[in-house]
Amino acid sequence: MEIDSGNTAWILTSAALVLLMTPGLAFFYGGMSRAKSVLNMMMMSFVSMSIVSMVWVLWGYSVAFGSEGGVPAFFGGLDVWGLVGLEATGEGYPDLAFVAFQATFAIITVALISGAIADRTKFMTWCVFVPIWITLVYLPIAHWVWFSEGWIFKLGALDFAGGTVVHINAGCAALALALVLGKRKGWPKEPMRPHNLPFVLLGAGLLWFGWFGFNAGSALAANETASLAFVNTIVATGAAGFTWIMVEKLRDGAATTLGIASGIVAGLVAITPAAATMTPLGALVLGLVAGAVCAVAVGLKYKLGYDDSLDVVGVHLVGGIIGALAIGVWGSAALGADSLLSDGSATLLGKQAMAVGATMAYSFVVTFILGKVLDLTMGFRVDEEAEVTGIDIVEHAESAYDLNTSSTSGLGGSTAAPIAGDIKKVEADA
Amino acid sequence: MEIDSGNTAWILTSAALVLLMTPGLAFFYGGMSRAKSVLNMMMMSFVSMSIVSMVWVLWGYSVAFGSEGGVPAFFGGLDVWGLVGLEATGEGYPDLAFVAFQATFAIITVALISGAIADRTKFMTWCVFVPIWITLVYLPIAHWVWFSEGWIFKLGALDFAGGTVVHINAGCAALALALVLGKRKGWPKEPMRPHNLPFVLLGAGLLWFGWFGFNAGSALAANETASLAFVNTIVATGAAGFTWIMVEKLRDGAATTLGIASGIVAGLVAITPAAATMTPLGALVLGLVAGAVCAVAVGLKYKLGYDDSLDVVGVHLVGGIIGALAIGVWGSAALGADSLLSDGSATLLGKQAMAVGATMAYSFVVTFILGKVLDLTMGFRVDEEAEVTGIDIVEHAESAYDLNTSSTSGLGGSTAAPIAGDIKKVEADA
Amino acid sequence: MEIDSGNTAWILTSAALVLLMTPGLAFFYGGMSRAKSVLNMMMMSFVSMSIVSMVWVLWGYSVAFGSEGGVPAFFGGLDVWGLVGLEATGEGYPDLAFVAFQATFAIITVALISGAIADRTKFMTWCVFVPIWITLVYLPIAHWVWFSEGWIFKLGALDFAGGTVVHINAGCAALALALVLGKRKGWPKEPMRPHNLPFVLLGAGLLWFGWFGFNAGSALAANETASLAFVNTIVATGAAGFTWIMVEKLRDGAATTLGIASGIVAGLVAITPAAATMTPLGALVLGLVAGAVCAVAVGLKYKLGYDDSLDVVGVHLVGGIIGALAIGVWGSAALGADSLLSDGSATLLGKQAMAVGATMAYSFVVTFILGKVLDLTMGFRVDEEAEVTGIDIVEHAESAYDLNTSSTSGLGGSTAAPIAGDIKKVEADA
Amino acid sequence: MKLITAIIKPFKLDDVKAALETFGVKGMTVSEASGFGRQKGHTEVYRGAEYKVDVVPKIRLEILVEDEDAEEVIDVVVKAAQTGKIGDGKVWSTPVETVVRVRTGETGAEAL
Amino acid sequence: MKLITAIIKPFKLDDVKAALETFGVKGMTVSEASGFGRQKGHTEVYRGAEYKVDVVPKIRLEILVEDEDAEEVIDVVVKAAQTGKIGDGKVWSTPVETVVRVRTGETGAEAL
Amino acid sequence: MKLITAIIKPFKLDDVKAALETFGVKGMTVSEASGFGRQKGHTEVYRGAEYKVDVVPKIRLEILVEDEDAEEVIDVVVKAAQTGKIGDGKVWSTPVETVVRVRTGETGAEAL
Ligand SMILES: Nc1ncnc2c1ncn2[C@@H]1O[C@H](COP(=O)(O)OP(=O)(O)O)[C@@H](O)[C@H]1O
Ligand SMILES: Nc1ncnc2c1ncn2[C@@H]1O[C@H](COP(=O)(O)OP(=O)(O)O)[C@@H](O)[C@H]1O
Ligand SMILES: Nc1ncnc2c1ncn2[C@@H]1O[C@H](COP(=O)(O)OP(=O)(O)O)[C@@H](O)[C@H]1O
Repeated sequence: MEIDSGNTAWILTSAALVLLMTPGLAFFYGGMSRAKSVLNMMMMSFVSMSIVSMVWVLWGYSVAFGSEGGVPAFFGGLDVWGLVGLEATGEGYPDLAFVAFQATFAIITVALISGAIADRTKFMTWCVFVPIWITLVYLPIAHWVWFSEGWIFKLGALDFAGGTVVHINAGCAALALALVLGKRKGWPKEPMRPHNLPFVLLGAGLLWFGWFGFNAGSALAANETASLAFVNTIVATGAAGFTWIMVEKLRDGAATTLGIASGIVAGLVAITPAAATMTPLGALVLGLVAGAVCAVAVGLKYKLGYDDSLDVVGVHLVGGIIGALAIGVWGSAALGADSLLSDGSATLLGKQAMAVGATMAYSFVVTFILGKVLDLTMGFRVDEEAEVTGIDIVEHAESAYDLNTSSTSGLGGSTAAPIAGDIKKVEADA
Repeated sequence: MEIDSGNTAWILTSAALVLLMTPGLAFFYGGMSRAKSVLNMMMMSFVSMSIVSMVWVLWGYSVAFGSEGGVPAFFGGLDVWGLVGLEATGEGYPDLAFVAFQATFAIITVALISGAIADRTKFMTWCVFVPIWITLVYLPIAHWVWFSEGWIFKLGALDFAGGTVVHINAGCAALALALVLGKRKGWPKEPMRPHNLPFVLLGAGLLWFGWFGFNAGSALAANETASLAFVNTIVATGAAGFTWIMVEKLRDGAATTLGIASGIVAGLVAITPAAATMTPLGALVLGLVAGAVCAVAVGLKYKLGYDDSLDVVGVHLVGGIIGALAIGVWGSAALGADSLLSDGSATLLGKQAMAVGATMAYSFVVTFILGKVLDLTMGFRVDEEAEVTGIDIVEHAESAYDLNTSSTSGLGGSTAAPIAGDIKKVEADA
Repeated sequence: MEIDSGNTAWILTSAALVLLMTPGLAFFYGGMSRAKSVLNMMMMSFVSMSIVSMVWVLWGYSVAFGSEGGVPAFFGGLDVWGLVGLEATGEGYPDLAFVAFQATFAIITVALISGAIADRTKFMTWCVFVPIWITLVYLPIAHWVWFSEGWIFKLGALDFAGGTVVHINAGCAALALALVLGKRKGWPKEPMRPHNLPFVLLGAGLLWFGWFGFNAGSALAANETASLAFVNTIVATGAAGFTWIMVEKLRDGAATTLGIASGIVAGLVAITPAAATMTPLGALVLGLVAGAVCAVAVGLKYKLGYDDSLDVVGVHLVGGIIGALAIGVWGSAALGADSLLSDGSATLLGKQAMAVGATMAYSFVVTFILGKVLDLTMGFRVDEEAEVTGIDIVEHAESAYDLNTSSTSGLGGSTAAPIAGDIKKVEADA
Repeated sequence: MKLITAIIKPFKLDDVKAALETFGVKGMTVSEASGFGRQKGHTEVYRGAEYKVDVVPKIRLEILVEDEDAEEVIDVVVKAAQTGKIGDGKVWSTPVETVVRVRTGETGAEAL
Repeated sequence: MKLITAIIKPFKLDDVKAALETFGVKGMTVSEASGFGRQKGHTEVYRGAEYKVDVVPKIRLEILVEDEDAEEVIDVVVKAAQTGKIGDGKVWSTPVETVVRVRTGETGAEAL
Repeated sequence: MKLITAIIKPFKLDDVKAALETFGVKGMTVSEASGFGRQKGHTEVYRGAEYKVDVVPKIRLEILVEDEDAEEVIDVVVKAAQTGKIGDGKVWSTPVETVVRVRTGETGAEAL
């Protein structure tokens, strides 16, 4: 097939959109952090962009999508490492467009995990975790689900834009790391409320915007499928935002901005696997369900006692499962989902459940072991004093804000001179 | 006509851009609010995204663009409710791409209104207002102007991208609600200055960015018309930002960031209807005029005594009228606008005035009645104590910022433990 | 060649992306400023958008790309001033799409300069500087490098997306203005730390996002070249962000958010000229080099004693030079760069050095003279009292934040009534 | 010399300031504070978890006055700040030994 | 009447507040402050330049008490705020001449 | 024991701090304040409406000193904070009855 400029334009646009999701996520998570740990939170997202972009070019794409040298059902080989010798797939768009698009998925997936371990993560350990996790967890799962020889692909489970690969995977990994690192000092007794809710909304807005690339871009063409995925990404998201705040209004007496932002993300997560296999009405229902269920699910951590700080489990894992299973329940047969309601058969639902289960098990186990190993070797968590003082100052030698307008006032400000060169980090003293 | 992937890519990209305008608007408005009511302001935008997306899929698209079952000159029927049975229009792009693109217009229009009623709106009443207003006011006007059988369309008035449907409409509705809700306590004596001007600039930047989708996307093709609209959306906007701050410099002695942000929006509003019917030079002049006139127009409210808090009237209504009439005065005949200056005839100008007048009258009257009914039944305004305390805490049980970096300090912070379950809203005490 | 809708869609999308870079820059720079001068910093970017958009339509495009009436090797004439009489170039996209795309480049280039003169620039003088600088410096250099008859174009130096025209040019002009305006009071003794690091990250994120338009859009088609440029814009950027923070970690003991944000921009700058003439592996290496070198280069100002406040020289000039020369060293012959390593010849490297040198010399000299003239006539710098008080209040009669949530508290707030009309600027008293 | 310190509700600052000016007080120093006392705070909700914010924002005024004005100034502040609802605040006075105006070095009543 | 002023480490506020409540103190006023003293600040790094931030965030408490309670209240605060590390802060008391409750105009012990 | 309280211009804080250190003062507590007085505020403009901001940002210093040092410390502060322009601020001293160092429980001069 010749290269189609329209499809290529759409894939490149989508890749840019998905790349923007990670800064968006940095604001979504950063805004929810406390003022003393916002930079650490945002850095985990930004450094994921840095590290994964290199991994992807060096060996990531090859292991996920390379067709030779690996074990076809489970992972690819190193035949196109460094993107050397990439050959045209003949899909109507340049291979490198697909490489770019997929790179942005890998980036956001690992960044999503960081929300579970807010306020307490050693930055250098995170920097080591990222490339290993991508290699051991993300690349194989992406291969299973999206590569034409991958076992889940062949099984026939449907995941249009990454519900299993991205969200269920990240959600399970997040749970694993939350358990490895343990609860924050003071959690859940001490209130840890969002320091900047407009930032949370900024993040939600950018995520929604970028997600059009994620979902509609996954059609890899500017066509009917992309348009359907686009409409579904509007309506499921809107619906989930709405039910989340309605649950809040009924339960807590007030509809919150954190609630609508969270509901928006829950809707986006849920529609991800289903974006092209549901009618808009089906997507609307999916959004309504996902918003309500996730609004309740984020309370689980208080019951079960794990400190998934910013609710990666409650939103991405739960939302991802809802979306994956919903395809099997009310997906549209006309769109290729022979679901319970449209086809009367539970076969697809079973396959969906199997894909979900396998992803969950693999992601959780491997991440937990990796996390433990890193914790025992490098240490994955800062010491208590750093946690109390604030991880930004201790790990990054910075504080997020200095809003004092008095020129050289020492309030929240610094008073000594800058010393270029000969610089050493000084430990802060609470 | 076969589906053109390039045009489809452009429409989908444009739809994503226009969707981003609403979060952009949330920041534009939110930054202008006071720190105690920023969340309420932003929520009104975000919940519009939630609600209108559902309305659009359920019946909105059908009533605005459905060709059967309605009264062709005034509104469509319910023939494609739920987007079921949508048929290809054969325009070279998938119908669902058009559905998505139009959905984002409906969302932003109702969100625009919220700027007039800052700091005092009951959130649940707003949630009820939105779907009714979309149904009674937006859908019919969109049908009049853009549907091929709509009476304004047939009249021959020109509105390329929504000057009447979106801006004049929102501006009039804003005035109506400002009158229904009344002045804020302390207005205009008490200063109510923007709490976060960088957010206002962020909003203006995102609006400009998204507006390329709004205007150039309205060509529904990636072609010469889209390119012209794009250039005009650069130059009119830039020019309006410039004259606004020059008016300020001359009148007040200082060019402000609020001024340039407002001027940018005024320019975007004015060029909206005219984006494809003016040469770039004509657009430049239009921007110069719109920036200067709107800079003066925002002062009207102090003279006339209505509390249009964030100047929806002065910017969107006035800017929209300028743009609509300018087409009739110096639109380009070569581009289809037989205007006074290029054609010597006032016919088009008359039609433009008629379209403007009809939209204003309809929007104002229906919105005013709807607002009054809601005010008398549910109440549209919070009580005075909530207004003084801050609507964020009272209506949303949240405060926007907690910038304190001391771990558990009670300053601007909270000190008690989170209580999961068994939760009730507690009224704040000033 | 007929107009290709896919390529047009990509150019328009890219133009929108590049336009967003300037607000992004406003946040990147604004976040680094102190709280008392953030608005002035952001205004310099926003007013550049206003002014350059008008200049571009009126005479800018004509002087840069007009084919008649000028001196072909050095600058174009006024044959298409006002974009009147623009003729189809037959390149497969509408001319106006190219006009729009190029307008956004001119805007960001001049805005980049402002980072060198933070906290002390008279706003009105900046407003005069912008159009003159664009005319005298930017338009000629753009013509040399990108117009088919321009002398650097004919020389055969390679600059894919604007390394010389935009970054080296802006970096040199920044150095010139930093020298003209002189050091800030208290620099370098007094600490002048970023007031809002999340804003810096927001800026970096938006810049990266927009830069896909800048680099991949410069292919002026949605094709293989664009896809290569896109992948390179991911990987070089990621790599540079990474090495910058690794330098910091080794040297200072902590990886900072300002570091990763700066590294991201350094990587983007370096890959700009080389985006289509390097393999992804070559781009990765370029990113690693650029990040590390720029991380060190930003310390130069302390040694040499010029107050390039936000490091335009260290990032854009140094990064731009690295990118331009790297093409000559390890560019890919298969992609048209007969570099030292791939071709064994230093010819291309010599041409690259000549292009860099000519741009530097011209930009520095003309900007310095222009700056001096403006300084002697209008004054380019505010007085010391304004600098101490804060330039936002003095130049713009605004302050960036009012985060106080108490209704009419006078703290950081204002207490008197708004006075419409009859308004004069009052000087602030420290 | 006395130092009158007052803790008041933020939205009463303007009224108190006006009343003091009318009385003839020429200056004062104001700062933000948080109060605990009989007045209850409010509740915030984050993802279904409820937080009790038990601090209430207050404004703290410091007014240096001559001994003979102290009582009256206290009175003026109390009257202007009163709403009659819980949380109106406290006013107290403490003895001051020296006051200096930095600009001139003047001391005592001259310094006010 | 005495005014007890205490400068403490921010993360000790909750403990101090709890201890005072247990003791029977019904109200207090809290504000943010910055301390200089023996305790060192921290260092921040911006683009390779190191800045020494020598101020340390502190919390400032003001507690009005009856004369006879002053000593004990000081004791309660000192005990609750103590970590034994440098920078724990200071507590001092000053004489107060009048206290008025704004809401009611009550004075003296009634006003607390 | 005396408590010296000083209201100064923010940009003078560094100078005052340095002068106090030279004199031998080992610690102090600083907070942000807003001043009203002879010094005028500035004007801000929003959409053509002008707002008079009549508060002026100030810094508030509290320095505990031994009785015999009080006068000199006042002097040091006044000298270091003086610009001679309106709004330089005030310095005053009040008697302190007890001072305790939280870390050790030491009182009196030992506590400083
Ligand atoms: N013992 C105290 N010492 C210092 N400040 C106090 C004391 N008691 C109350 N306050 C301050 O006075 C404010 C009002 O007190 P509160 O008990 O709420 O109401 P009221 O004074 O009307 O009885 C408190 O928020 C606090 O700032
Ligand atoms: N002379 C003083 N006057 C006022 N406040 C002081 C004085 N000395 C110390 N402080 C306050 O007490 C805090 C703790 O003092 P510091 O000397 O650091 O430790 P410590 O009290 O444990 O010896 C300081 O941060 C400052 O706020
Ligand atoms: N009576 C007062 N009580 C408390 N603080 C005062 C009083 N008068 C002035 N101040 C403080 O001193 C500052 C400077 O006073 P001002 O009258 O402006 O100038 P100056 O002291 O130079 O005459 C004020 O901003 C305010 O903070």
